[in-house]
Amino acid sequence: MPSTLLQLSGITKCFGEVRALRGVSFDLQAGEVHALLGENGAGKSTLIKIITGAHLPDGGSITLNGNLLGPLNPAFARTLGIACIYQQPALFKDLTVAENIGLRLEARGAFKKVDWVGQRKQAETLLQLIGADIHPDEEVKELSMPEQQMVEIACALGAKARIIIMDEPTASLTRKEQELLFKVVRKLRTDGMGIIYISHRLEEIFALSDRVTVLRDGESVGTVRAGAVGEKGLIQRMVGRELAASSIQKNFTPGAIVLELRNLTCKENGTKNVSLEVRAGEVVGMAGMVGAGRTELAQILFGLATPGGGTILVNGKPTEIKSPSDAVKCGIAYVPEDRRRHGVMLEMAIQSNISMASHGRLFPGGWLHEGRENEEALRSIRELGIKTSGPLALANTLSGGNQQKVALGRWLATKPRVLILDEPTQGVDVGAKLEIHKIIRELAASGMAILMISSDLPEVIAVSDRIAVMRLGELVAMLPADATQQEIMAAALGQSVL
Amino acid sequence: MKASKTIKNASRFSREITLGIGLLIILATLAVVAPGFYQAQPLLSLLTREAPSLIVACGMAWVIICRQIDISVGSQFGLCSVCAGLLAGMHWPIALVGICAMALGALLGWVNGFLVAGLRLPSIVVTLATMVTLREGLRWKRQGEFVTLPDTVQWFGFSQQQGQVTIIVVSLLVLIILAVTARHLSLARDIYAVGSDAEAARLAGIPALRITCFVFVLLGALTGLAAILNMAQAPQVDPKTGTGLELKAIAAVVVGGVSISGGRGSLWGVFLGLLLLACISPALTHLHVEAYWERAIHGGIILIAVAGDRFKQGKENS
Amino acid sequence: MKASKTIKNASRFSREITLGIGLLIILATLAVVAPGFYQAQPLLSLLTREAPSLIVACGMAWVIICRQIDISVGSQFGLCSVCAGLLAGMHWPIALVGICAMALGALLGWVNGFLVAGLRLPSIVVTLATMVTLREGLRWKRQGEFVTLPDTVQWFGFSQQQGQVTIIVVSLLVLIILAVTARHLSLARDIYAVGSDAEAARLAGIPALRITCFVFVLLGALTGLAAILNMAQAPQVDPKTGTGLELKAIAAVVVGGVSISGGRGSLWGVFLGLLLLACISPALTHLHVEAYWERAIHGGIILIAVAGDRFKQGKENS
Amino acid sequence: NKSPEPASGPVSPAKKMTIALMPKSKGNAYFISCKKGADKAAHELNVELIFDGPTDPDPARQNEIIENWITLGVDAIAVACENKEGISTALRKAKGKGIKVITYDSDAATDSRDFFVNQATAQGIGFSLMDEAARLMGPEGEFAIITASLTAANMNEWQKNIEARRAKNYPRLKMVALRPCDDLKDKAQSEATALMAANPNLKLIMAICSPAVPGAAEAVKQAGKTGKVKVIGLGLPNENKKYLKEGVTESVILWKTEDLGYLTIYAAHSLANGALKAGAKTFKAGTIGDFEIQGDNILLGKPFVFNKDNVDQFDF
Ligand SMILES: Nc1ncnc2c1ncn2[C@@H]1O[C@H](COP(=O)(O)OP(=O)(O)OP(=O)(O)O)[C@@H](O)[C@H]1O
Ligand SMILES: Nc1ncnc2c1ncn2[C@@H]1O[C@H](COP(=O)(O)OP(=O)(O)OP(=O)(O)O)[C@@H](O)[C@H]1O
Ligand SMILES: [Mg+2]
Ligand SMILES: [Mg+2]
Repeated sequence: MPSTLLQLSGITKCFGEVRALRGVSFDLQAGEVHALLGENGAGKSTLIKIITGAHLPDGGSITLNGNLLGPLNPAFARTLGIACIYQQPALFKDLTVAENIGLRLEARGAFKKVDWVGQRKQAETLLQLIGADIHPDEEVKELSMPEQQMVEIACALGAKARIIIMDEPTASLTRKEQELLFKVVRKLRTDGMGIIYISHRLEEIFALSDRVTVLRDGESVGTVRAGAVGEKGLIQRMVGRELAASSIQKNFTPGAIVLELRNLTCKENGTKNVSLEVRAGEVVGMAGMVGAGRTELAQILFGLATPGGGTILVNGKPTEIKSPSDAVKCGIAYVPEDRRRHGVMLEMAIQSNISMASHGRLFPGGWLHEGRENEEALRSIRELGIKTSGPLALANTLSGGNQQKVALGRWLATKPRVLILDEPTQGVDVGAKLEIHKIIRELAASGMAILMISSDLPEVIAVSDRIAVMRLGELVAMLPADATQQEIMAAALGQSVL
Repeated sequence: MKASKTIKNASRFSREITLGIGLLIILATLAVVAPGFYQAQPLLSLLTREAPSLIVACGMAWVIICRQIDISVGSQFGLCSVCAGLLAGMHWPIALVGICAMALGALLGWVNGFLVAGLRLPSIVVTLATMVTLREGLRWKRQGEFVTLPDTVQWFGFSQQQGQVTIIVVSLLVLIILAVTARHLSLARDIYAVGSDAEAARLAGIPALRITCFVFVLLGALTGLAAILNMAQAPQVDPKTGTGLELKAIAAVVVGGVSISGGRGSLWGVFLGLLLLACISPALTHLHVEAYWERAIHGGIILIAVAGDRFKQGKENS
Repeated sequence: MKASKTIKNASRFSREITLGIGLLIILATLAVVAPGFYQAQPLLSLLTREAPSLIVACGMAWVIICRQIDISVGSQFGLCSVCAGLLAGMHWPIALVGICAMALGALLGWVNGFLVAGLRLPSIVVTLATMVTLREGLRWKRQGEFVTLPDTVQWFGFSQQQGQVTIIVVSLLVLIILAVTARHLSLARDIYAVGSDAEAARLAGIPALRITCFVFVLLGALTGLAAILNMAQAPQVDPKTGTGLELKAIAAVVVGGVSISGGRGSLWGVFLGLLLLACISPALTHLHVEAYWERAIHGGIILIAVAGDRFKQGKENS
Repeated sequence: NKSPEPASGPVSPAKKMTIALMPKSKGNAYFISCKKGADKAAHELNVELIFDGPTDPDPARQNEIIENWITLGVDAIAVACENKEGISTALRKAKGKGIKVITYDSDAATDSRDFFVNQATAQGIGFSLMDEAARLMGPEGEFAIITASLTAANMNEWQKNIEARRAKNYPRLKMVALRPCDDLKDKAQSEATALMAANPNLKLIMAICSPAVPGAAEAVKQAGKTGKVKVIGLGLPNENKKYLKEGVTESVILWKTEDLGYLTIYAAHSLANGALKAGAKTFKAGTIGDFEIQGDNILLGKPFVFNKDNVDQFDF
């Protein structure tokens, strides 16, 4: 007989005029994985922040092990045995991995002595346990996003908590790390812990969870057993309607070569001898393990890193790209992967965010034209289905997925010839994901050359016309659109397929 | 949610409205208690005296909107004043002197900008260093001696009243141009973006470093202009002039509602903020209150202003 | 990536090593060119005079590590000095006077801390306001009059040499305690964490606000202590004392390698940074160089220090 | 033996005598003009002159420099003291090492130095200013004072004497306001403007720090109150020449600063070579004549009143 660990009832939370949660009830049993599902902005992250004490609820009650809790704060929640991996890694960039883990795990107390040796050992053990190849003395700011995510997971694991919350932990993990994580989660479940698991990847939810609570617009639309309703049922609950079949029209008519890379090399970031061409109207998917150097390649193309050798040709002309503004001038657009940090200006209006990269086109002469800007923003909001109160709302009022759409909208507004997308649907809900896939294809159809970096293999297969696979900074394979996941994985892992 | 747009528009000027009310209260009090405050000539003089500070505060506002700070501005002002004075002393035409002062200011600003943007050093440290270095260099050069100007320099050779009006008009023109620009120039938008998040701005193809450097150059050039407008008010230049100007400008900017963490604020607010701070001292004189209170009141106004921001934000967020 | 570990351990003290070398070069130059610099009494006096600044700089280092800044520290120093002087003038025992000064400093620090952490106001603005207010309040109270101390206060009633040694020892003790603490107390690591990322710290259950408030209180208390150590060096207290102390402390901290954007730095570096800056002035006097250069050199050292950081980081990153 | 020859006396002819001169702060026009006189004297006497001081008035830095001078082994030290007590220990130490110590401009504790070159007492200054004000204002009326900062000790001392003189001799003159100008001319101008507007009956502005005099004069001129509101103050003639001639400023009071520097160096030199001893009643300084010695104070004489008739004779 499983016991109820945590019980939330009637939780409400407003941010200004945004009602993020409107009376959500939720319970977590010991020894279960309870998935939270919902579209972007449904309120999942908000709900878990209430559980961890990061936000105070406006109304409702929280019961832990049968005891009603007063106002929570993160420190108190931790002592109650609640650990959380946030959607955005909450690590200390200036401190080392070991210090980060130590900080989270040691008992609080101002005048305690720091046990440097023990802390390092513990960090090593935890990192090994989850199979992360990260050195404990590395400073966190040197780590990539997925590596930071792994450190977060190690922290949560080491906390020996009764309740572990994971907010999209796999968003930037590759298959291998994901499997490791699943193993860990299953072990925790058998040890009698309660796990709240948030993900937009339905297959993970089926693979892992016992029960699923679906949130829609800040309300709970019920808790079900994952197997009982099936994928269709879940999606329907999430979006409140049937979703059209997920097949995408790929009608690729090869145009001229728009972007061509010849032996592109960069010592600084480890890119080696990459040759690649992308035609107008074509979507080239880019697969690879985390750390394969795909982002680095994109950064070279966007002028964020200087190539050591090789040439970039845009429309057949050799081009030097020294800065992002050069890239924009050449018609290259880049939607970065870390949208929270680099994608949108959180303090600025959606409208300004969308027009930001297109000042030259929208406002020749440098004079802002509010009407034109507004129009552009409204079009993006409409076309991309951004959920917002209007183009003047600030970007920080949007949920993660909607911020991603704003970032995409910004670059589409530049009317680029070459569009580089880095994990375009990371953290985007299924409905929106389909939308984005459709948009990518439409853009290609309109003659854009698209380079899409993605760790989501089904996505790569579904959207791309060709699939480039990278490994350790090199382009190791160029596969046709009908390649299988196994073929891609094999190439990414360095097993010969050619 | 739909109603929020109008509310936002109304609250966009909330700082300006609050400041305006505060100013009105002070002015009304003075009208009742010390009507002597309202005399054309002293008021004109007051505005003339504040005109250079206004120009510097406008430049500072841009620097702060860009999430930087420049505490060397007082030293720049002193250096520009002395150099302009020396040139004017050599009977260069005043327009040329003005251009030289602005060029010198722009150069000094560029040095700060280069160190901050080019070498990516923290602006507070950079300008601390240049503040000290410039001020000391100036002291060494002048040894405290005043620069005496030719008679034609004062009031640009106009009559006193014309000169005062000219100075006020120039400073208001600068304010209006910059304030309108802030709203309508895409460059200004870029500055807000860089102040909001420099890395994100760079990724959006905005030349963030060049813009950062630019705001320092702009502030420097405006400081040079302010130095000329100040020089034209007296027949001598005190080489200590400008001491404390950075604090005055920063205070006006902060009271005016520009966020010290960049990305927000308007120049109208800065204008009102400066007026509010500037009228404290004459108000105290007219009310025959001990002068000691002046700065304490300034400190209080600054605190109330930022605390008010905080309070408003807090209400919006929760 | 794996090799980076040893590199990192070696480079952990790189700033201290660089500073040490710089200091040695200056000292060696002096030994050759102006051996007169090396005489016990003047050196002792130099160190005694820098002792209060060292203590303040240590406190400032914590505030900056926590990603805050406190520019009101000079005013706090003045206020603590005057109050301590008045109490000493009433023949309170010196230990009690010391405790009162530290308590007063802690209280003033708490006000800053409360405004910064409690109301979440930007520290540069808050301490700008408190700086102005405190300094002006003090002016108003004292009207510039010196506080005359009883004879027993100077050198704590010891002989001059004993007194100087006491002051130096106390300041070094404070340095050592704080520097060792920095490495081994979990509270200290929490401060680094808050400076590195306050929101992450909050989410990790670190009471970020309380810690932010704490560093201001600590700085205030240390400032009180420093005021006492300064008071014991003369038979009078100048109410202007402490003017410019904030710049001196910030300069030492920055030169010492503490990152102005928080989260990094060590107190040993701050110590060396302060020594380096402090020995410029006597070095110039002994080298018969125009003393005007002193601050210009300070400015240069600050710039070189931050630029050096930048350069090192740049090399590591690429 | 009253006019010592250079290189005579106990100083060996091989080694030039070194005299160190310290201002309250460097980069200050007042002390620079003192230095001018000092340079002249040093040249006449063929001594080496070291001029050094803190950047801002700072007793601690003054101490430090004195200790450095002691180690450098100078023959005589002449200091304008920022803080009477603060500096005395260091001066006593210098005396103990056989270095001759003179103070000028503002004194240290009497036992820590040999002589004080007294340019004018606080009382002398205060009384002169008040008398001059009374002369210009007539029997009754309002006046205001602009000072450097409300914390400057010497100015407060002057102001006390001004007040004492007023209360005793001119009770019907009324001081309506005291405003600080932070030692900045521009600020003084603003303050004076506000003072005149707030006090329509103001008859005179007394500026007791040197940048404030031209600042106040400019304000009066701009307000169109030349002659209606008179300006007097303590200041350098050069900075005020223009206003004196225009009749905005009535008079500026100051001693001849160059003479102060000149006299100081002569006194230091004579002291170091033994020509000047405690108990002397007069002292002859080079080309500028004889000076009275009262106790251990060498008196420069009465403050000088510069006005439009005599100001052209001076250049400092
Ligand atoms: N700090 C905040 N200020 C204002 N609004 C906020 C804030 N945080 C969240 N919101 C709003 O609350 C709602 C729920 O956001 P939340 O982050 O919980 O969504 P989510 O379900 O986690 O979405 P995603 O899958 O995109 O991460 C959204 O409408 C969002 O705009
Ligand atoms: N700022 C950084 N400093 C040092 N190393 C970094 C930094 N960013 C990334 N790396 C390293 O560079 C390598 C490539 O990482 P990156 O995540 O960019 O690759 P990727 O192929 O784009 O992977 P993905 O896009 O799937 O996350 C990794 O080994 C990572 O640790
Ligand atoms: Mg979320
Ligand atoms: Mg990547």
